Amino acid sequence: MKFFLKKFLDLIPTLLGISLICFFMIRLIPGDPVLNLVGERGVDPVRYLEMKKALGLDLPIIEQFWHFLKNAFHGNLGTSIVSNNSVWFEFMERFPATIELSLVALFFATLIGIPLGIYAAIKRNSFFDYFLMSSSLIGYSMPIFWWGLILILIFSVKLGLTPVSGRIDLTFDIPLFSGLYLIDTLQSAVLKADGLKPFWSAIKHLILPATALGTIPLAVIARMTRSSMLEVLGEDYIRTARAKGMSKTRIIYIHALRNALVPIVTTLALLFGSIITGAILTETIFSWPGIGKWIVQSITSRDYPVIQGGVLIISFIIIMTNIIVDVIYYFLNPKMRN
Amino acid sequence: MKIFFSELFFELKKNCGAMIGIVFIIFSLFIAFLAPLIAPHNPTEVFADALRLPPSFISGGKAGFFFGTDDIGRDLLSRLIYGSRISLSVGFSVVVISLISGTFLGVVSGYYGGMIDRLIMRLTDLIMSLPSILFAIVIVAVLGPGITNAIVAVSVVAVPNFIRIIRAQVMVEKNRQYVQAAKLFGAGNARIMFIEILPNCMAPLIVQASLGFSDGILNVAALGFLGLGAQAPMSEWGTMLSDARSYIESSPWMVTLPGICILLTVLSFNLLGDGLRDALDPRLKKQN
Amino acid sequence: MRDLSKEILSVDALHKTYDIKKLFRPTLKLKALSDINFHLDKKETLGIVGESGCGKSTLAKVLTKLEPRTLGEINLQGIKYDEISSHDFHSKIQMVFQDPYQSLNPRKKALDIIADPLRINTNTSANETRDLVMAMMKKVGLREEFALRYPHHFSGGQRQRLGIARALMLRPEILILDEPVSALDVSIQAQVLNLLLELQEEFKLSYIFISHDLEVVQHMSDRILVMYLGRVVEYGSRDQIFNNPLHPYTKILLESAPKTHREKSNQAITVKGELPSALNLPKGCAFEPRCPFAKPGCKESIPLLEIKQGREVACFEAH
Amino acid sequence: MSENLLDIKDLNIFFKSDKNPEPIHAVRDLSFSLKQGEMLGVVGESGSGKSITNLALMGILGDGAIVKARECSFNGRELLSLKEREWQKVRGGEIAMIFQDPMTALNPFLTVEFQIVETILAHLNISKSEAKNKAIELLLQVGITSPKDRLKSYPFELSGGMAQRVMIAMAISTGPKLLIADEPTTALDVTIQKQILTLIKSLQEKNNMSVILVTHDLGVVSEFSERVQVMYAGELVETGNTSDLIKNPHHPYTFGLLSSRPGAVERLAKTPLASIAGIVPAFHQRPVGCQFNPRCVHVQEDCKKGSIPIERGVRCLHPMMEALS
Repeated sequence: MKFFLKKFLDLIPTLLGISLICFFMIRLIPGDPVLNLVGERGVDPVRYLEMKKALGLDLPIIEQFWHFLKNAFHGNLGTSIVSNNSVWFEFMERFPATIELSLVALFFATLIGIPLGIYAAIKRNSFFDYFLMSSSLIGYSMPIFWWGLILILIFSVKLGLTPVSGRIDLTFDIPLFSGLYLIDTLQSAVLKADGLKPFWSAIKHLILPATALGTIPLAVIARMTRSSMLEVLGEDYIRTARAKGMSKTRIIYIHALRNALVPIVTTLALLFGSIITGAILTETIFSWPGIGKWIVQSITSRDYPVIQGGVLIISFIIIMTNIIVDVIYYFLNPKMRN
Repeated sequence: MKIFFSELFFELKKNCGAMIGIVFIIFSLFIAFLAPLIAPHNPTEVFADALRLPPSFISGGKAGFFFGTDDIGRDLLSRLIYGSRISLSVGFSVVVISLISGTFLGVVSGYYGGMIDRLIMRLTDLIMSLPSILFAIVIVAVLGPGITNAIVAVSVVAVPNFIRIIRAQVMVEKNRQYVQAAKLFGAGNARIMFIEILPNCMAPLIVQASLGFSDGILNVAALGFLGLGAQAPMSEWGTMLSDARSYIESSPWMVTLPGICILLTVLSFNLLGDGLRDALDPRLKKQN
Repeated sequence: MRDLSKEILSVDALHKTYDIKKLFRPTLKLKALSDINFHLDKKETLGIVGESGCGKSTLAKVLTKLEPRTLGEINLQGIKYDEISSHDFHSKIQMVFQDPYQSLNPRKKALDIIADPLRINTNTSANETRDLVMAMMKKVGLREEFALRYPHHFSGGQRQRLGIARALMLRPEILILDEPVSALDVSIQAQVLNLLLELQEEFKLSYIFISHDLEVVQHMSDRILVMYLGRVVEYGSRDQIFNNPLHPYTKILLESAPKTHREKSNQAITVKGELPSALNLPKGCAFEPRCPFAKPGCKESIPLLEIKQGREVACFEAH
Repeated sequence: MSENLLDIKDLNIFFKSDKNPEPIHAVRDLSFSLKQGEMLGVVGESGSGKSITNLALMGILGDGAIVKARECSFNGRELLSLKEREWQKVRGGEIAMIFQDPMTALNPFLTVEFQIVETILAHLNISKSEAKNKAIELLLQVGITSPKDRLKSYPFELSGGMAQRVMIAMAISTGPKLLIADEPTTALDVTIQKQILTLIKSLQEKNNMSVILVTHDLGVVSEFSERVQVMYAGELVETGNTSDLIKNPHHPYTFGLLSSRPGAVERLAKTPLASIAGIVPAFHQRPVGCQFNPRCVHVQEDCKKGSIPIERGVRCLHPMMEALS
């Protein structure tokens, strides 16, 4: 319990810091913030004062920050200049797309990476080990914005197997429940005449971006699993298990694997940050309508409220993920519970 | 120190991957330094009659343009050669900035502990909750896009890695008896931190520096690709990729080549970093 | 018995408490040292024995000012610890550490390891420093050509010699030896012990010799302090402690130590159970829960050191 | 079939290494035997090969090791020709082992119960609940109070002495014929050391179990085992009845080892100790002839060539005759 309290207390300065950065971001932009917000089209003086007041810019700076915090806490992150929608609404509209992409990428990276890493550790210094370690180093070094383009070049342009962009063929009209197309298409398959066709379409659209996004996590997970496993296999208690007459498989799966996976959980938290980075790039390449593409577009269109709100929300999500991972770590490691 | 590096090199020589990495790094340094002599053309020179030519070894290519030309008729090979200058100096700047500040903060944080440590750790938490691209977006939003701002953003994001690694090592080292012995003959805190302890943190620092180099190159290229980093007509590889995107179907070489350059450069630093880790990590040594 | 003119170090009512701070809980007090009193004469060796957790390493740290003390007074040649300048302090009291693999900076050459105390504290010229280092290396039995080597080229015994040389460079009068041979192989231990005896003669050193190895302490010490859980349980001359121990813990300690030559005693006494937590000490005598001779009264209050048969003992039942 | 439980003849252990083309010769021509119910003390400093020998007897040396022997029979079976599956039955079942550092020898992520019960289930044909009851019984037997609570503990919640008791309980849980104790008390305090050694001794007598007690401390051996063998730099240098050997060591190394201990002979305090000059040679710098010859005060020319045979329990051409006094 104390562990969680301490974690929670550590959270406060971080959140405050992020809010400060986002708060000052708009105010540090050279020029008048109101003019920055309305763009360069010019504005009549009455409207200017109205806006200034609406934005709270006439108040002292501390009070402005307080209002900003209060609003942010209530999910009120301002409105987009481009679409006039609330930032929160725009975010929620796009968030499922990013989550679907990231989860699928991470899921496959974990599902493939961990067994590969274990196998390489067991077969240390074998051909397979060398092969896996070299290819994972290449994967780790891969500029994914280029990798995505190469995947498009091969699978879409040359082979014509997959679509170039989007989440699903526009011919399908899918009722949205969760916003995750893989789930929504399955659900609609029961009701609609199209059957599983929309589902396959969603998968076809997803497969390339997920591959591009999953490559680096896959490489990292495979390497981490291998080295963590090797470290554990060198521990004294593995020698004890052998001396007790345990079989090789039992030693690997019961005595070593669990202990080796604990540090990997921590890596997954760090990976989440790089997945967000990756998602921003991947979504740009594949025109995936998620928050990454949304934020990059907002830079081009100088849509400051969107940048501010987007950065705030994404950092918040990353911080929350770290907390969740800490909690998982806490439950995996008996030492922490003591 | 001299012995340290000669032994390190002895260990590295046994590692095939690391040697490949070193050879390629030396090769790219060579190219970067001699770019004006090697490059067949000026990287910004426009050949109006040679738009999007394929490489000379493919049908349709011209002899003067070995890797072909881009959408406004600039020689791709020359642009790639000059691009290595940018990438290597970007990597170098990122490592220098983040290494110096990260090492200092990490040593102080690990050695003193207490409030200073907590303050610095919260700062790293803060930076780590902002992925590099997001941080760059904030900076670009304020200062506008450009290679310098991109380097600043990427360096700041790289600092926590150095802080954490150095801090962890310092916390181990400061409890060793040689530090107590130093205190006993009257060595001051600054001397203990930077003369006694820091040289013993070299191993993880060197590894992280090598990996930081590749991260720096990759991240700045990514920013260039998003239009947040280097701006045209700079021949930065990420920016070149971004320009080439629309021609992926008709002129795939424009996409392929800059990416391969990024991949190879990043890979060679990662190979080196990996080799260094194997050579320096005592735990791995024990298993051998 | 105390001859103040011979005394070089005296420790009065020394306490060391660590505060263990926890969020939303009262701060816990870990009593590492409670009410320690002893003195050290010139050219004498005081042995300090006890098992892990008895506070002997904390005592070494407090005596060398590596850790501040909580209460009590320490006098070095009649001057209070707080009133000695740090320069004077470092040149009067030095320490040899337990682990020869940790106590030498792996990135420094032997020459620099030994020379640094001089370089920091004196204005000795570079040439003179070098000569002094060489002379000291010779004295501790290291060949001159080793001066430019790094610690990992040395064996455990040689490293410990290096550590001794470093400690002696400022010509201290007191040397605190914290388990100086326990990390060494048996055949090497005797070499280092002999060296320490020679050096004590030559430099007129006073030793505080901390060890868990009773045979070694018996061989090296003039007087002995036995510690248990942060308190002194028995304090007397070597012969008093070894030939006629009065405190049950001392008896058991002597009994438990494996010896090659011993008359097999039939009435072997052993302790029950294990060390209690230092955070949760018993109300009475700290040894009571494990003591085979404990009486109900031992639970009630802490026995104080009293002079019995010529030495100090902290036990109600010892006479 | 011999009456000995364990018969080792000319055991040699080599290690392949990256640095040297020649494999390292870690243990040389080691022969010894052990009767059922007997305790054998093995004494040696670091690098003497004593721990490597134990791991070889358990068949758990790493991949780089080559083990050769003329005979290595345990309970009538040749150990070196066992297949992995047969080894697994022997390990933990017939030969059990406890290690130097009990805190790292137990898996930190598994409870005491899990670790003991899995050992029992792997070797004995009983149900899980029976195994649990047996575990409780065993913990009581090794002197752990409130064994039911302890079963739920994780290793880091135990003190060093307690963890070693758990290791012992685990080791004897399958009724092994031989227990190898590799420096079982080096990491522990003297009073706890006494408790643990007494426990091992009583279990040996009660279960008629053979024990190999490895230590660097001749004192430990002299109090607990009838027979002792001294190892130096990969070779057995002297073996015999413990009290005879301690009173009357014939090998100069044993003599040096004994007389360098302050308490070994009556002598005045603060007088110089007899000491052995030099250090144990590193694996790749082993001398020709007697391994001890570079450090020996009685060395003669013939000590520096050929291999020295063991005669009447001593591997020395010029054994010492005078008693230690």
